[in-house]
Amino acid sequence: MKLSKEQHKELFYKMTLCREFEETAAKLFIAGKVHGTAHFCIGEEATGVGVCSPLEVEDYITQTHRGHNQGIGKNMDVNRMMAEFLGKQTGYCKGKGGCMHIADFSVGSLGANGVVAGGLPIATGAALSQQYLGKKNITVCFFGDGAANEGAFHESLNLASVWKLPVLFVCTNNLYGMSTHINKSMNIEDISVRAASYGIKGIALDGNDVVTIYQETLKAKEYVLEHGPMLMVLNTYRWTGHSKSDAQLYRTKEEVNQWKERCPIKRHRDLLIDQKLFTEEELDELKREAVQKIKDAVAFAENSPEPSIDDIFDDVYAL
Amino acid sequence: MKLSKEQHKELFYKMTLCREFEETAAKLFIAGKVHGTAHFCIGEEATGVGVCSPLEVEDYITQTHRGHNQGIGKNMDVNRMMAEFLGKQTGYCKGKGGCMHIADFSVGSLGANGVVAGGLPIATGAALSQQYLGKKNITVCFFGDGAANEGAFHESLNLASVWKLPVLFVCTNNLYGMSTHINKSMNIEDISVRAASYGIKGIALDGNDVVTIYQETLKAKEYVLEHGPMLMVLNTYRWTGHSKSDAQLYRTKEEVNQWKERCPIKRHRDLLIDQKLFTEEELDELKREAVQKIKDAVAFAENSPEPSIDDIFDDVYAL
Amino acid sequence: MREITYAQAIQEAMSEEMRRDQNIMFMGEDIGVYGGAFGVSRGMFEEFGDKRVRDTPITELAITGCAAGAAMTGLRPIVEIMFSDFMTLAMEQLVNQAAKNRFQFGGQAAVPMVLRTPGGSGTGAAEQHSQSLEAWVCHVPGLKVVIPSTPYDAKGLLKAAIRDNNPVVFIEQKLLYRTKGEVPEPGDDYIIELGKADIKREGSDLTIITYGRMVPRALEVAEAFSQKGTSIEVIDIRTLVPLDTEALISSAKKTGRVLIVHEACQRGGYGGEIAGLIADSEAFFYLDAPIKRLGGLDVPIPYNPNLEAQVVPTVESITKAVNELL
Amino acid sequence: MREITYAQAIQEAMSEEMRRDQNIMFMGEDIGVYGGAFGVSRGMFEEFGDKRVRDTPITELAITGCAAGAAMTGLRPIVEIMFSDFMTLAMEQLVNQAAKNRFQFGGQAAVPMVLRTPGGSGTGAAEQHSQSLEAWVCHVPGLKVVIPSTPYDAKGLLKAAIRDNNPVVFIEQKLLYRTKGEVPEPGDDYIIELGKADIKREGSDLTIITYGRMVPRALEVAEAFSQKGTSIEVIDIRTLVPLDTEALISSAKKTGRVLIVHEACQRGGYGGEIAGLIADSEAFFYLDAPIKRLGGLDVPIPYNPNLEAQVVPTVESITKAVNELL
Ligand SMILES: Cc1ncc(C[n+]2csc(CCOP(=O)(O)OP(=O)(O)O)c2C)c(N)n1
Ligand SMILES: Cc1ncc(C[n+]2csc(CCOP(=O)(O)OP(=O)(O)O)c2C)c(N)n1
Ligand SMILES: [Mg+2]
Ligand SMILES: [Mg+2]
Repeated sequence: MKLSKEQHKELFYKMTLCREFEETAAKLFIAGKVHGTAHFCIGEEATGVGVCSPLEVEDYITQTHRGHNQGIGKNMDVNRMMAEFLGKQTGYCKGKGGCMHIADFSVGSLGANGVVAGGLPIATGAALSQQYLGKKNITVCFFGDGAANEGAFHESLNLASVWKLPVLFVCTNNLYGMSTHINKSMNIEDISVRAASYGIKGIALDGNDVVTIYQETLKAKEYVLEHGPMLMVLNTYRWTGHSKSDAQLYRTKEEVNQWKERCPIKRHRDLLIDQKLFTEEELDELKREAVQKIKDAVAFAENSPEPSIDDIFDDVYAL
Repeated sequence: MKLSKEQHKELFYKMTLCREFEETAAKLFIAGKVHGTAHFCIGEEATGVGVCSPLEVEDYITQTHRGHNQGIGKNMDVNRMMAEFLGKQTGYCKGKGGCMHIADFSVGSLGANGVVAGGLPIATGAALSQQYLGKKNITVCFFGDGAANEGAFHESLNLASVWKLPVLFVCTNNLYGMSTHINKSMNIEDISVRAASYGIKGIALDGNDVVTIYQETLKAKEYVLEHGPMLMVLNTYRWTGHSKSDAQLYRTKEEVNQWKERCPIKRHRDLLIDQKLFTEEELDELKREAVQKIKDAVAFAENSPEPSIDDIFDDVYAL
Repeated sequence: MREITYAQAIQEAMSEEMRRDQNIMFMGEDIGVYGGAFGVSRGMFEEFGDKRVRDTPITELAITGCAAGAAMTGLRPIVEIMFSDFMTLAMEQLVNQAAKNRFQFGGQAAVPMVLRTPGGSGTGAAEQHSQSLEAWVCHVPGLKVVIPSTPYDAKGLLKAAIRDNNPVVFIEQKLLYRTKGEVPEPGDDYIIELGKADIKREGSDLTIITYGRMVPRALEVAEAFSQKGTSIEVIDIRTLVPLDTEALISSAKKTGRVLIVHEACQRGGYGGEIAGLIADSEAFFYLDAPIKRLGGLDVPIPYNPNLEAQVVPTVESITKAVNELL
Repeated sequence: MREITYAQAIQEAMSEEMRRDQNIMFMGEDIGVYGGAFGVSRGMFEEFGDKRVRDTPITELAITGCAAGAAMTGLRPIVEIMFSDFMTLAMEQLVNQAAKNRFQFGGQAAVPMVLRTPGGSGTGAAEQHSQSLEAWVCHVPGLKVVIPSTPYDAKGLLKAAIRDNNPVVFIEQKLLYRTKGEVPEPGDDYIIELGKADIKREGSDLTIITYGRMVPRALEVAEAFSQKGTSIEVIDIRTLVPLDTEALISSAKKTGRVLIVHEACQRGGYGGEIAGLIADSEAFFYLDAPIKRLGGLDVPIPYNPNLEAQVVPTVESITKAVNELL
């Protein structure tokens, strides 16, 4: 399937928006405006954006701690994301969750997770609902290479497979779990081989190729609805440290630079221009839009009220 | 490698002893002499006996809840096993553990486990000790088909693989986890394929063929010492219910009967006679010895004192 | 009224609710044809089929999280953990996800699920199959915790738990499964609101606060003391979270003597919470004696039946504790 | 005496013990080159190499059980769980195996391991990275539990924990990692015996019983009250299990007023155990006021820094509680 101009535009814009979101967020950190931590996905934008863009609202996703690209891919509102990042009442979690817990049930995001592999059982359950209720939608479950070593990975893929649940397990393999290279955390090169343990299909893709990811996700959705779960591994890289404080002694500058040359956004941009789908100017204009959108988001967030301690017991229990 | 007459004798005797142990234990149950539960491995004797007999004292094993064959294979004392079964002070656990917790550190058994897959991380740790201390011994970790779906399975095999620990993971696949057939608990036929997820070797053997198991274990020990962990699946069947109370509605009498025809003890007996290694009389005499040994064990156990509540705080903490 | 067992009461509660609401489903290990390790769900697979009554692989973490995920997206799952000791494998999903998702997502999620699991000792199943771990879950905001002591309470409370929009940990008592008690006819729908203690016996001289399997023992002791002219009130808290603090405090004020009894190990048990609440309430000023706690010994549950019976409160040890307070 | 940080004290304790005993090894996620999420183990990988300081995959259950298995077979492992919230993934191995193996094997096993993990809130890491779960492990016979409040205590207690022949859960306080205090020179080997509370400040009018991060707050409050002529005793229990019950009871007898403070959620927190012990001791007869507990609010830890700061006891709320008792 060839992507339409509209679809390409969406991919490019969302990736750019995500990059801008995080670069701005990083500056807010440095400016001392944020308490807490954040995990940036700069360099990995193609994964969440490529997978989530072809989904419908009724398709669910579960996000990771490194999930801004996933949220933006699923059409979350950057104003509310930024407000949550700054801990404001208007944020997605009313300032109570922070960016490790952004969620937007209205667009189908069942939330980011602070626990590595914490989203896998949840996604399995969401897919169980979809199957049980006879919906023709799927759940996409994001997790990292490090998460693939947790027991929750094994149990969730196995359960989903036994029950043929419509869940697409997406492993964003950025080669590291915090500081630990996958060659120290698993004795295999290609994580997708693990699919065989569950008798399901596994594929590995270039995680910086947003177009292929988009196309393969569409196919995967059909596959998963018909046959049950599938494991899709997206091989990519994070450019920045694991979280705000990371001296990155565990990898070389060269390695990082090599991957920077494979920037998913630049790659897509080059493709759009090569194929004459967009002009440089059009893409620059899209970028400006994204920059403005994030500026507005910061303004929105900064002008939003702080949550009040008087509401602290709200939402501990539902009525 | 061909087995010596002595080795054959050991295998035959241990399997017979185990069968006799459990049949006697079942009678003690019916006679109301036992509080609690027990999990019999009748029909599976070749697994634990075949794997443990070629091991040295310094090789460790971790046992399952269905582990009498493993313990007897590793030369545990049936007197103390029986005493533990009856909850006596002379039992392996001073009557505090019961048969889900029999252990004999003096012969290298690090204990049975009441938790499905509970022994896998423990075995990994024992193998870490062996590697760390430069020993030329291995740890054998027993677990069931059901256990292979627990997160502990995944995490332990992965960790052992990454660190190349000398551990042989032995899955006794008796087709059921309690009442649940493996075709309802996993979407694969051959559990040994799961080895590929950890980049390790996996083999599947006829779990009722004690001779092959013995031979393959010897090879596996060498392999594991050189290359790190390996997964050995032994396909077998339990003849009796899961535990003392099991109506067995989940399987047919025919299925059970088919497997009874594949009795591992009878098979070995037939082989010994076919190959003229032993006469019928010699084997009958061995059986009589086993029967007497278990009779003595019951007498030992029944004549042993009950533990006293005054010692209840002993062994909660070590000094 | 007809009498049924505690196990049947639980099965009826699930079945009646499942008939009422198609989105309730039930999953766990060997709960289908086998009927569950304690036979609680016998017959349910036959009635509801394999879509709604699901045998799972042995995978406690996944089924707990799966229930939470399904609960956030339209179902109302009941999950059975075969022994409460195996909650140890499910704590991550129960505590970090199910309990917190509503709060940490700013109210976007509701997680209407029930985790049913049998607790307690007495079956000779030893250390890893006999624990009473309710104190852990009581310490987790976002969870509710119920432990019924009679068939009547079990049915009414389980129905309330299933209808509740929060994750409820419903801890059953193995040794009560076969006990019988009066329960209204099947059609006769009743609910026992979570958060209400029940005075199982009124009294004026001393209050025993307890729950679960210790309730019948406390009643037995109270009955014996009444022969000797001592009037003991027995309060069954039934729901540990939310706790009916008011009921406990007024009873303590009335009798001036409080004994708290539970099977769980005394150190760090929920008895401490109850003692702490009373000691920091106006009841403090009415107390005629120290607040006494009698929990299980701080040892793992041993296998030998004599030992096993003696590491938890017995009629004898409760009697002794009452005497010390009088 | 020289001053070092709480984090350095912990690192020194581990390093000195590892130099002393070759069979001590250390494993955890990102503890090697990275130095641990909080930099506690910085430099240890360089000194001890990858055999003794082992980065692990993200696999909390396996490393906890692996430590237990190694401990039973000749090593003395230290395992780090990056945040105490992730103990939720390791409870099965910690509680059913490590804690019980000695008892359930009739004394055949010893399990000399230390599980180190940082607890508490205050870093803006929200619900799943900020819990204080010590009450859970205190409820498990077979485990010992330590929470130090100063660099001096951290070093001496960790050394004792490493030399102990039982599984010890050693909970560190994130917000104390960068605090400094006097600690003897590296060569100067000292041990603080597990099970001894420390009177961090003597007083006669009221006792604050606390531990961990709340100790400096309690001291600040005590100092402020001393200006106004009220003398507050501050007891740092340091080891929650075994607990120095004697020290608590004698202080309560002396002052007649007790306030228990901890960061963990109040409901089901270890404060209940302490209140229960005092309320059932002879100190009861010396009390001039109810036993007061001040724990964290019964809510998950929120992200917003203002909210986060207010859900745990503060100098203000401790002060208020003291005033209520006086
Ligand atoms: C259960 C658990 N263990 C440890 C952590 C600490 N931690 C946060 S992110 C991370 C690395 C995760 O690696 P991966 O799954 O590859 O995701 P990535 O960060 O690379 O996107 C770790 C160890 C955690 N949050 N949860
Ligand atoms: C963690 C855990 N979950 C559930 C159980 C209850 N249980 C005991 S044995 C068993 C079946 C185990 O199946 P398998 O691993 O195949 O071993 P088998 O009994 O067939 O030998 C179950 C579910 C348990 N003991 N531990
Ligand atoms: Mg990664
Ligand atoms: Mg099996």
